[in-house]
Amino acid sequence: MTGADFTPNEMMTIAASRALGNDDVCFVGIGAPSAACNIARLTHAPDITLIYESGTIGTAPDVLPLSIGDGELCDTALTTVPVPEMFRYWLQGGRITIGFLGAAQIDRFGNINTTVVGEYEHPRVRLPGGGGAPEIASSSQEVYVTLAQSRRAMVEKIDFFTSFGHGEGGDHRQRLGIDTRGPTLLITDLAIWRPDPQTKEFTVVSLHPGVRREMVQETCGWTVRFAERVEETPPPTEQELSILRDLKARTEAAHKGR
Amino acid sequence: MTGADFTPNEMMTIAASRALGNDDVCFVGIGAPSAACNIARLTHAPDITLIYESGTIGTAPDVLPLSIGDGELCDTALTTVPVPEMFRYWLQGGRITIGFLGAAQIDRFGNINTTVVGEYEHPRVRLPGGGGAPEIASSSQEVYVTLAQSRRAMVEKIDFFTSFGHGEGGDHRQRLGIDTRGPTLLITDLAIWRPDPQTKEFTVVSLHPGVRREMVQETCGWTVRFAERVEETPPPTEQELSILRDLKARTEAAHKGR
Amino acid sequence: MARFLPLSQAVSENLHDGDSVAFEGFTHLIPTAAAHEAIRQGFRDLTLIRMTPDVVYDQMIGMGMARKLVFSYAGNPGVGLLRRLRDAVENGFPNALEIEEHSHAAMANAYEAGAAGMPCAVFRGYRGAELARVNPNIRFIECPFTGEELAAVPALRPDVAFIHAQKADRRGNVLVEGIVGIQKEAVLAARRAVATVEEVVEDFDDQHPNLTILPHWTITAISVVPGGAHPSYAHGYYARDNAAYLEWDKVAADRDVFRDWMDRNVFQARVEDFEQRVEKLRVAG
Amino acid sequence: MARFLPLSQAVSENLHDGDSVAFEGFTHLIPTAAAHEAIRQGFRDLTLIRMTPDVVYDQMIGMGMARKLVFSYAGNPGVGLLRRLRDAVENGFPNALEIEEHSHAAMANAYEAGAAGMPCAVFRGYRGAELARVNPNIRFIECPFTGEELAAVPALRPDVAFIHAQKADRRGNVLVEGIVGIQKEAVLAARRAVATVEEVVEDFDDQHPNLTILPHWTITAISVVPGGAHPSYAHGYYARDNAAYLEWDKVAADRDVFRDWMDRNVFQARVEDFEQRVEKLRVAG
Repeated sequence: MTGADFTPNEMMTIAASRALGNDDVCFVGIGAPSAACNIARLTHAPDITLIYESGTIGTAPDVLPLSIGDGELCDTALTTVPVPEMFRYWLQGGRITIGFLGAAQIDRFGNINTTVVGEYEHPRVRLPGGGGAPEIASSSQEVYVTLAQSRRAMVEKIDFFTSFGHGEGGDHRQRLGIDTRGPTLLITDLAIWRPDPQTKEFTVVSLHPGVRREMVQETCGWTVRFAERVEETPPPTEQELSILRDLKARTEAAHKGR
Repeated sequence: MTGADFTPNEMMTIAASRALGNDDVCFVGIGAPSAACNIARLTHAPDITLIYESGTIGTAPDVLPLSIGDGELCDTALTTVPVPEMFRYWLQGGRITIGFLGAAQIDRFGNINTTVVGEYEHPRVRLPGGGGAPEIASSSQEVYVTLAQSRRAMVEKIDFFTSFGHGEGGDHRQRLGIDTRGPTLLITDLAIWRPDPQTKEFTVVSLHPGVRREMVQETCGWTVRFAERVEETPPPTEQELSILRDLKARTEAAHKGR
Repeated sequence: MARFLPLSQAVSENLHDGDSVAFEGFTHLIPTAAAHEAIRQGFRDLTLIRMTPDVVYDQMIGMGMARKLVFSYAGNPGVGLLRRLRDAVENGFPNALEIEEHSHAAMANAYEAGAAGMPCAVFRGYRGAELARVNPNIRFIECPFTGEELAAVPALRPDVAFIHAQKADRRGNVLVEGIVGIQKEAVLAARRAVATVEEVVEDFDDQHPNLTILPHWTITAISVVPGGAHPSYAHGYYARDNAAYLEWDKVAADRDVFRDWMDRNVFQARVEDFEQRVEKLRVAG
Repeated sequence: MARFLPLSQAVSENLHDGDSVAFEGFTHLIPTAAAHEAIRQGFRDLTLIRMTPDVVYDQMIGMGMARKLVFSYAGNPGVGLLRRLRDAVENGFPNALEIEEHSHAAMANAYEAGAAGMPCAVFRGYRGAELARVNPNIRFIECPFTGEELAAVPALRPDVAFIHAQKADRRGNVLVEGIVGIQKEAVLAARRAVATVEEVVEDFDDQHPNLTILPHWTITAISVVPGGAHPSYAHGYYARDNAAYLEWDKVAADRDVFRDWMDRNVFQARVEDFEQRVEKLRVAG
């Protein structure tokens, strides 16, 4: 590390937040995506529309929700709609510019598993399942994914296709009749990845400050491709860091307090 | 006529209102059905649930609405829902006990035409069309119809099957897979009719006070069947008449006033 | 992203000859001002879509603006028939009118499907109904679990939808209250959407959390037109002018009376006149 | 027609061994008190249906009450996995659990279809998703207009649905506000419906006209249980007890700790305890 006073996780959240714009309509997954989306809203994209699958449209929580249905989300939303409407009019209707997902397992083509480790019928670990993700992945105009790197998470072959990314790569989405762009960005705690325009394999386009290529490879279960020209991710600014840390502190206090 | 001081139209409305009960959930067509349903509510069935296709559930208008979407309906409703929900959850969902329809043309099996007089492609008279009626007729648990008798309205053969009643009679509904009871009651300005249990042909079961059988036949385009035992409809009570007339007077004043 | 525009500009930028267009409103909140502006601008060859085409569509059809009508109930509600529409269908005057006719359930489901990005709507309908014989856009499919025959109609996706609503906030979010009808679905189903509103408020922060609010990014243009739904009404603002609906029956009965009425009340009128038309109908508040 | 009953009676009259049952609530308004009453009454062989089975289903599964689970996200939201559910699926403890797994979009559409009296729901979903391989209740049909392949799932029609709501009025109409989730659909899809409520008010006349109100004739029984959604929350009444969800992760991690917790907090507890549990979480108002 360069000795900069931020954690890889903070860099991940901030890098992810930078990818979002004021005009985006984001379908927000819980956890890392939620933090990134709210940092974007609290920094450079105050008008971003954040949507959670509980039905809250245009929400602006003061603390991060623990669940996708915390009261804070409804209290600050423009309006809150029934869940069938959320999935029909807002997600399936094609109005989501960015679906923002986490992942338990991901492969090099952005396919995601949050269902089981092991066989479906006799799983070693039964994970929560897809929730909104299968249709977020196919109905959002594009998909961003964020997760901390590890060989357990970034695998050669996922155990279950919960959410379809680029399948086997290339034009696999189009061949299945899926007309959305799929995963276009992967933000980890070490790097920023984009799919190769042809093969759709995720390729490192930017390394976070202090990260070496070997570190990316050591924590990834497939042979990592690097772009011809790999950038260095600008480090978090003072402002980004302090806003993120304030948000995390407020959130932790709120979730502990009875 | 016996000289009783009520009009055939008043008798029709009041006879129709008596067929409704406190526990009924009525999908109310505009015009004669609307008057009958509201008289029921204002007399013996104060807790009846009236639903209009504009989305108003449990409405209690002080004056009859001119349209199915007058403000009075929403102002007095338990709640007002979007129109797709009205047709999906409330009508198609099977929650309507009685669909109450009027008719431009009706045949002896309760099939209704409100679409065209003449051929569909080159109509002599282009009527408004079905609106909610095709699915009110098939999704309500049963259907009541009310109209003033005339040879133009009660015809041997309707020009267009806007809403399916008993088709060609007998088990025609079941043969089409329609599992609701269909038209079970026809109230005209002269008589009360019920379908024959076997043939499903509408049969006069009660004549309004002062009405003779010939009067029913003269104003009906098919050969009228009378039940073995034909009752006389009890005349309107003082209370029924005064409530109906008050409602009509309030309504007329409200619709004229600017 | 909603832009606040004068109505004439909102209409001219978003409606074009040959468009399919829905001026929606289920008795309540009918966008009359926008329809009259469209009439003044003289569009042709429109496909008019609406569950309940009433006076404004009778007017457009009478003016020869429509090529086709997609509808489920073409009456002057509670009054009778639409006489300009009848003249077009029965006599081809002023021009022949193609019609695609549905039931309310089908149209409501078709708008819902449009809003939901579906190619078609599936519902239990048209059983025994003859419209299925004359309208090739009514088809039947089988439930893959029970084998039940279900009706299907294509989703409605108008080029542009016009609605009238109570309020916009300063960012361009739009609130619809009362009989909300099919307006939300029409806006979400359409490629472009124009809302006329009674007024603009700062924000909707003090409103109940579950109201019908269309986010600003679902609306193309907003015009502030108080009274813009007359002779229909705006819940909380003014009452329905039932007398005007009764009067329309006489106006539309005669081709010349109709043209004269249109001259005086539409062509020689201005957007601002709507405010005055509802003055006596204002709700005490 | 809704009857006001003590919770024990509302549960015993409406839930039976072998039933399919939905205790619905999307994070908000989870009917915990009703679920705990069902646990005390010891029903067996249930098919548990819910989009987001969380703590209460973890408890029921851990107590061996469930034969089958129909779901789309089986997690402790924001915290992690459901450990009693894992124990059942991975180890068959205390009994094997059949699972029918969907996506949220599918479950939401399936409830909507149930409320709408449809045999199935049709939507654009499961494209490329492997659940379609392992769940025979996911099928595909063709749009009869475009030929597009669309997903279909059977409508959900539980024998009985339990929900928690803010208010009933004296006639038994029930008001749900805030994150309304899937509760209205669950009630309308079910053969019987039981609502626990925070309080009873005279009527809803002073409420906004477009709120989520379930008419009394859609509800079988109502029980007044203040705090009955704890540790989830009731918009306008009390906040979510996030600490309790974090704590559950530890409780459920161990079979004995779990049984002990259930003894103390469910079997030896009373319906009335819920009111006290939310005391410190009350919303200032």
